[in-house]
Amino acid sequence: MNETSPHAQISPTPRPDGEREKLLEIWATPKGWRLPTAVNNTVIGLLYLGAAFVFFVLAGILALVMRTQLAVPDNDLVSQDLYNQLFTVHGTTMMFLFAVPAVEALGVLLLPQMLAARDLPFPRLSAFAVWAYIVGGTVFFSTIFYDLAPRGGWFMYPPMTLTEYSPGDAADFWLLGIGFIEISAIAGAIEIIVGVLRTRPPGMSLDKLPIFGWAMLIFAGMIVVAFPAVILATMLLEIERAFGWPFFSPDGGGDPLLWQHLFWFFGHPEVYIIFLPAAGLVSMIVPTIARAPLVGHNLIVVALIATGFFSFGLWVHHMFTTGIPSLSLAFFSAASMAVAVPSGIQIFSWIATLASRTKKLRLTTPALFVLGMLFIFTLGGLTGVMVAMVPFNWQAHDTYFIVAHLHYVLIGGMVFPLFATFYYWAPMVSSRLLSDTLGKWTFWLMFIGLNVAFLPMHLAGLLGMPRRIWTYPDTLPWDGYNLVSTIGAYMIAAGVLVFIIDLIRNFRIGESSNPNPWDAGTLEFLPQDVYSTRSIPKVDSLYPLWDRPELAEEVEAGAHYLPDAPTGGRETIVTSPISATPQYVVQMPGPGWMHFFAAVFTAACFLLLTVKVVTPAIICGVLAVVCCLVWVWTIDKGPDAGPVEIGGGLRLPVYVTGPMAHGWWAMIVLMLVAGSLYLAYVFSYLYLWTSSPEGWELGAAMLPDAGSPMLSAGLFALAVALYVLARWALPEPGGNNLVTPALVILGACALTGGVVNEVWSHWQAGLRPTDSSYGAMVYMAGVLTAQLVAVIVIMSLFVCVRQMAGKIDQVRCAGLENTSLLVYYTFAQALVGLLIVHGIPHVAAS
Amino acid sequence: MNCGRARMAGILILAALAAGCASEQSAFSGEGVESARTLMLTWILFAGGALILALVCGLTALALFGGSARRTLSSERLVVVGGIVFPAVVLTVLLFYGYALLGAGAATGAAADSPLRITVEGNRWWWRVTYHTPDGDFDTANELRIPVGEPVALELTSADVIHSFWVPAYAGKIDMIPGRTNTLTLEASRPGLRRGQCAEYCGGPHAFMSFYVEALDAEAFTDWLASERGDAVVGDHPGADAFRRAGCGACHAVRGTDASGRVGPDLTHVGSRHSLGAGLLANEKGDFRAWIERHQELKPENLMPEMATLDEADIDSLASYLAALK
Amino acid sequence: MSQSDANDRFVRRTAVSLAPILLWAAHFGLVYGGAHVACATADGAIGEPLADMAVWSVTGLVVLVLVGIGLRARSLLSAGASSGDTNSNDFLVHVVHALTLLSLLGVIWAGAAVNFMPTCATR
Amino acid sequence: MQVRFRLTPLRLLGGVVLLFALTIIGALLVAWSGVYSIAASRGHPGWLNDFLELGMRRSVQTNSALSPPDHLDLDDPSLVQLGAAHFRAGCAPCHAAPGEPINPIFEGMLPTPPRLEDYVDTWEDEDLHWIVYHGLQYAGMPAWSGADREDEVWAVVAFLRRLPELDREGFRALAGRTDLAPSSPETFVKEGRNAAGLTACARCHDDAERDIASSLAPRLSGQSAAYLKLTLEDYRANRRQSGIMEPVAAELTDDQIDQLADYFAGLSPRPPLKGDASDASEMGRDIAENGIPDRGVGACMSCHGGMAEETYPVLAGQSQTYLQNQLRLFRDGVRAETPQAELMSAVAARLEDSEIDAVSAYFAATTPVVRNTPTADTGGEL
Repeated sequence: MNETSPHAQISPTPRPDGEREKLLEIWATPKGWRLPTAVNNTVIGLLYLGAAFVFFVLAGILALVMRTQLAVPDNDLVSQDLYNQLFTVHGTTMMFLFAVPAVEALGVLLLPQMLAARDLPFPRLSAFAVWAYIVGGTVFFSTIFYDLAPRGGWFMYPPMTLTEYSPGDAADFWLLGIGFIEISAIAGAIEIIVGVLRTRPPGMSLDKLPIFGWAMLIFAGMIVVAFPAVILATMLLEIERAFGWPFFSPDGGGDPLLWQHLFWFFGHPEVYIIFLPAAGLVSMIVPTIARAPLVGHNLIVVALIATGFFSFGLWVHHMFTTGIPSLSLAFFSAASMAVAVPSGIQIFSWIATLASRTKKLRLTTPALFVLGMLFIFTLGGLTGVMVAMVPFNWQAHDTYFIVAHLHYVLIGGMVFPLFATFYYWAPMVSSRLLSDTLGKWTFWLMFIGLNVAFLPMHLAGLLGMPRRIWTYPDTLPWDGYNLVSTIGAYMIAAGVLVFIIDLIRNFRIGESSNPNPWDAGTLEFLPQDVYSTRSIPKVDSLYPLWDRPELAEEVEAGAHYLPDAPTGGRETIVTSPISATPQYVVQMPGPGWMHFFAAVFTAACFLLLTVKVVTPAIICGVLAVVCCLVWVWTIDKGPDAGPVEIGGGLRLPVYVTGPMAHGWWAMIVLMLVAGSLYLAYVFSYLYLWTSSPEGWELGAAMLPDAGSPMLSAGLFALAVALYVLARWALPEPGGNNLVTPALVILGACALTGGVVNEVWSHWQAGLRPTDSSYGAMVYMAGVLTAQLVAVIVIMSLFVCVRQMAGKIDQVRCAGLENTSLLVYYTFAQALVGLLIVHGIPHVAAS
Repeated sequence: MNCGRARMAGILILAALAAGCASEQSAFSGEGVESARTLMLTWILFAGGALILALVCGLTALALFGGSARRTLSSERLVVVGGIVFPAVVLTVLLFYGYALLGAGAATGAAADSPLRITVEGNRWWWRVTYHTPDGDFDTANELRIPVGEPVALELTSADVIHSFWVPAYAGKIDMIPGRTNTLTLEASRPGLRRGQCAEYCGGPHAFMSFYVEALDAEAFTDWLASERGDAVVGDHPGADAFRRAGCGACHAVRGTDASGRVGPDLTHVGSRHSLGAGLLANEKGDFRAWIERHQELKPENLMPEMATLDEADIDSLASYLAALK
Repeated sequence: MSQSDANDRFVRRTAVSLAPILLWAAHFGLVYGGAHVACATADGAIGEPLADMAVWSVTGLVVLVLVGIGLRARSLLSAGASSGDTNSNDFLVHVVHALTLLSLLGVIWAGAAVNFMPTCATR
Repeated sequence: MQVRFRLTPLRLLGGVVLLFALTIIGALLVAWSGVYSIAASRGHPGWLNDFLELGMRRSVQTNSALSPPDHLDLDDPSLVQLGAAHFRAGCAPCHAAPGEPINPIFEGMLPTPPRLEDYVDTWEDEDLHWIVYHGLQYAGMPAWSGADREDEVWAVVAFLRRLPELDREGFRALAGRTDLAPSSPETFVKEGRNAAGLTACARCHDDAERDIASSLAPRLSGQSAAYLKLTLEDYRANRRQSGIMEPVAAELTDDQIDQLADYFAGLSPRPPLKGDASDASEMGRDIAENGIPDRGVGACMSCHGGMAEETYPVLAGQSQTYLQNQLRLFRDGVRAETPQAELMSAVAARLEDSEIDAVSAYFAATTPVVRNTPTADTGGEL
């Protein structure tokens, strides 16, 4: 035991016998047919990553089919209709089923290890998200085999995707399938935000947070803002398809461009959502290659934050050719330039770090992939600046130039770092390293293949070859370029194949005998087992393993925080969000079936709705809710143990409520999601107003009297008061009363009444959602509030039952507290809604 | 078509690669006022981009393999200079150049006061072209003819889904969106025949939605305009009867006959066009035959119904009639 | 220890740290939204000079505020902070400075566009 | 030594599985041995009858879900009339017409086709529709012979609803408009008589004397012989679907088809059933004359005005109901098998309900032009 550091020993060693065995038992992974019940982040993360990789391979095969079709002119290997399905499914799968899930999976897999937390704060939530994604994704992808796949492109522009031009269920598969996968991405994002901010090891203040933690934090924050926009868009389009509310068709005052605005408000940040975590990974690997700290660490953090924000100012750069006034285009051109700067910061930081190395350079496979990424991403970034130039964009847009650009950016920015990750972090989950020889084969095949495949596309595009054409005549000079591209595509495929062979030969799930083969400096290379690290270290630098070489040994000996399981169950330390001061010990749920069934039923509900089998869909929906309720019934354990000792003389409570609680934080993030969704709605409302003001002028005459919105507002306010009172009226621990349930039920009724009154008053006034985009927007406000109210009603009933079961009281009140938070939010949203719906038409009419 | 355009071949290696056979549908040909402006920008971007890529590669190589020289790169100064100062300067210059180009484009757009207005309406999957002349409007399809050296205001719209109008040789693309009218000012610098294609995926046979733009000398253009405005010029062709009996007039118009349908392309002078089926086939009698007999096979999902009711003789006389509609 | 101290005054310190880039976002939203509304609703040319002026003044104002935040970052971040976590504070000050610089670029680039082209003209 | 048996869940499950297996084996043994006689003459034991009846009823009720479309009124006389005509030809042989006995041959079936007067009231509309359209297994009840023509079946349902209140004369009046002259004893002796009178066109269509009996049937007068011939051939060859016309056409020879076509082509077109063109909406006229260019609908008159191919029918003067129905069939892809129908369904697919209504009303109110000079007086002699 090394005693040089003042706080080397936090817990006394040697540890009592049987402590490690107890930890192993508590955190044991379910085996065999119980595997779906597993919630450990390593298991779930690996499953998540594996599923994403399978989708990558599948979508890649579709790409090969397309490349083969395009290899020669006038080819008819695949039919026009199949080709249209192929590129739709290829794009959708790569974006929604591979890229986002893969980076989210890396977050689930790597973050807790980097933070030396035992697990993510909501293990079952991530397990739910993963299963929902696997079931939903598989069904969506399989549509390609049944000729049921959507044909609208991954961007699904209306009017082409309205029922008039896309009859049948294919487009609905996209809308419901993808809307549902987005929801699972959001669940993951909530998990990651709370995980990064609240489950860092003691002492890891924000300035010591590894770059990947930053990247994931910003990634998740971007999901919270961006995904709701596309969720709203898919809702609107599905409602228009199913019920004919005219949001997008110009006949009823809708605007096809509204879809593009919403879609790209999500779609452009999406690229950075994919890129940031990958860049974070590179920033973790580069210092290890150089055996030197990252040069300009703080600037990289700033670069990540700035990218996160600037990327929201780019969406119109996918719409430069839609005829928007030049000045507006110029703003987006400016933001597109601005986002190039942070990328530059990162690239030069990596170069500087490589230059500052102290030891001999070893070009291992991860290093090669990182260097390959540096080249490819720089090239893709430069063509990105080119397409940000509006006049150039007018030529390049929707041509193979863009196909080349986006594949450089996404493959360079995401796939290469991902492969570097596979090789670099393999020892964390595999008992063997992957082969460096095969790895180099993989790299060179992919690197050369990528350039062979995509470099010629730049020229083909400017020579006039548009995207998404299934064949081309031999009179145009595109054949040579396309043949070369196809050869390149097969080289990439060969590279991936070599990697798969490497996986089969060498990948063995299990603990590695050498946890830190690269001599890396961060916590995920501490010795690991199912419980993560044996004890949770106190951190006081960015590269603790470099600065204190004895740390691994200490941690493994249990000399740091939480070497045991004081509450007897799964737990980890919650720390404060900035300076990482330990706050409490959170008890976490273990394996269970309910999140799995909930995921399966949720997926089934969405997919059955897609094929319009309504009754079974509703049954599945109800079952999904029931499973969720059963699942959360046992989670809020209350203060069943007093404050516990975690080492270093620290005694922490095991239960808190209010702003310190991690559940409270998750609820706040969920409200941010709801807020983003509503903001997207407000934008849509104002946008359609400016695009077809006639509807609004007519609408003013059909508004109900002012008394009606006042009544609704009053009911909402009453609900807030009732929920506040309900919190007040809670019994002392062990007690039981009927006042709280009564107040809560009344509150839920008041909310329901408020929504019903608002919708009914418009109906009474003669307004119909199918009349015009105005009517559709008015009712949409009701829909958005009603869905929140529905959730509140379910949560309220749940709270009542728990209260009557004696599981909610003055101290143990997280359930009611979270419901109340949602009530307050709903009140605010509903008020804004009333103000807009009843105010704007008057402005429009005057 | 027209492979001898080696004008740019000398400019850059890249150009040689791209323009070795400057196609009829290439952004490298720059034969319009706007496309020439953009082509200049393109070369600047390519050159600048290549330089920066070389710089980054060079620095990386230095960082990896440069002995002690690499030490100069190892400080945060490199990050600040390379990552902030350098892009700030370069991008400011580039951005303002882009603004200037945008401003110039907006100025031409506003100034275009041509007596000739042309409406192009995207249809699944062909182009309805309407000339608005002082002597009245007339329709044609899948083809534009414009006078050289004169700005022509195009009004672009769509009848169904979103399409995009793109003739790279003359100008960048602009979308055709239902419910909106976008304008594009086109000015060709010299005579020539150039191909254009729908650039926004519009479902089904999106790949087969092309068209031709022919820039004509002023005189040739006036002549063409006069003849194109006129009625069909085949007299008592036997195919005319087949055309009537098969009900073609329900969808197609042939001015000067009682066929006045507006569903499909106007066929008044179809025989004189450069292509058939929106850039799909050449325009010989055999192509007409092929189209009538096999159009669903040649251009799957196109909206013309299968004409299986026609017999061999009808098809033959129809084809020769249509080819004769000059 | 109050709840907000326990949470490291998270909301306040985050808000200050992100203020520069939030200002960029606000500026961006204002100029884009303003230009859109001006062009979608203005009947005649009256809207255009007004919109130009608005873009100019908003840009000027935001630049001033940004410079102010950049200069006073440390005091804004430490005001009322009881935490002795100086490492975090130094770090956050660094973040504010760098973000201010980037946001300034973004704001000036966007604002400058008005000089080069008419407000509502398309190509 | 006493062995006490304890019932555990596992043993219970095992027992159930065993019982199940034994039942199946037993059933197989009975079938294989052939001891059970399936003679129709034996009839079913009462309990089996009840069991089969229950199964049949529940099966029909569970599977039937199609309620009459909004545009149909089951009390519509045209619907009843058409149903009656088909009933006489297609159903009465087994089920007997009102006031007539069931033919003893069919009475010997097991189950015996029920008399329907009392029986129909025990079923809902959608059940009757389901039975007539899908038929019943092991009961001799055939499925509808016009694939996908679920629309036609509503006519039979409409008639069945009227059936209980009909007597012999009432039914004959409804179904037997063509009172065929009684055959001479001589012909009767040699050739017998087709009791069903299956091929009597005039039960539904118009002839020289009378107009159509049901507005769901087309007027044949004024169509070209080429069109009529093509149509009958299409029905006969099962290229065009109809549970009513296919059985009729199946009995025709080439010669008969030619003669029929010439006969109807020779009849002078009749004036509109109601109103004239000025009553029809502007929308209908516009669609007929100009189409709906924005949505890819050509002008109807280009093909159906009497100037185009002879194989294209003339629409003027047809009943609105008939035209609406056919346009819906085209639009929904039910009628798309022949080249002509394929052409038409591509166009009709782009029509909305209101447009179908308007353009049908327009043609129904338009006086037909004489497309061909009526051929010499072959009419009336078959």
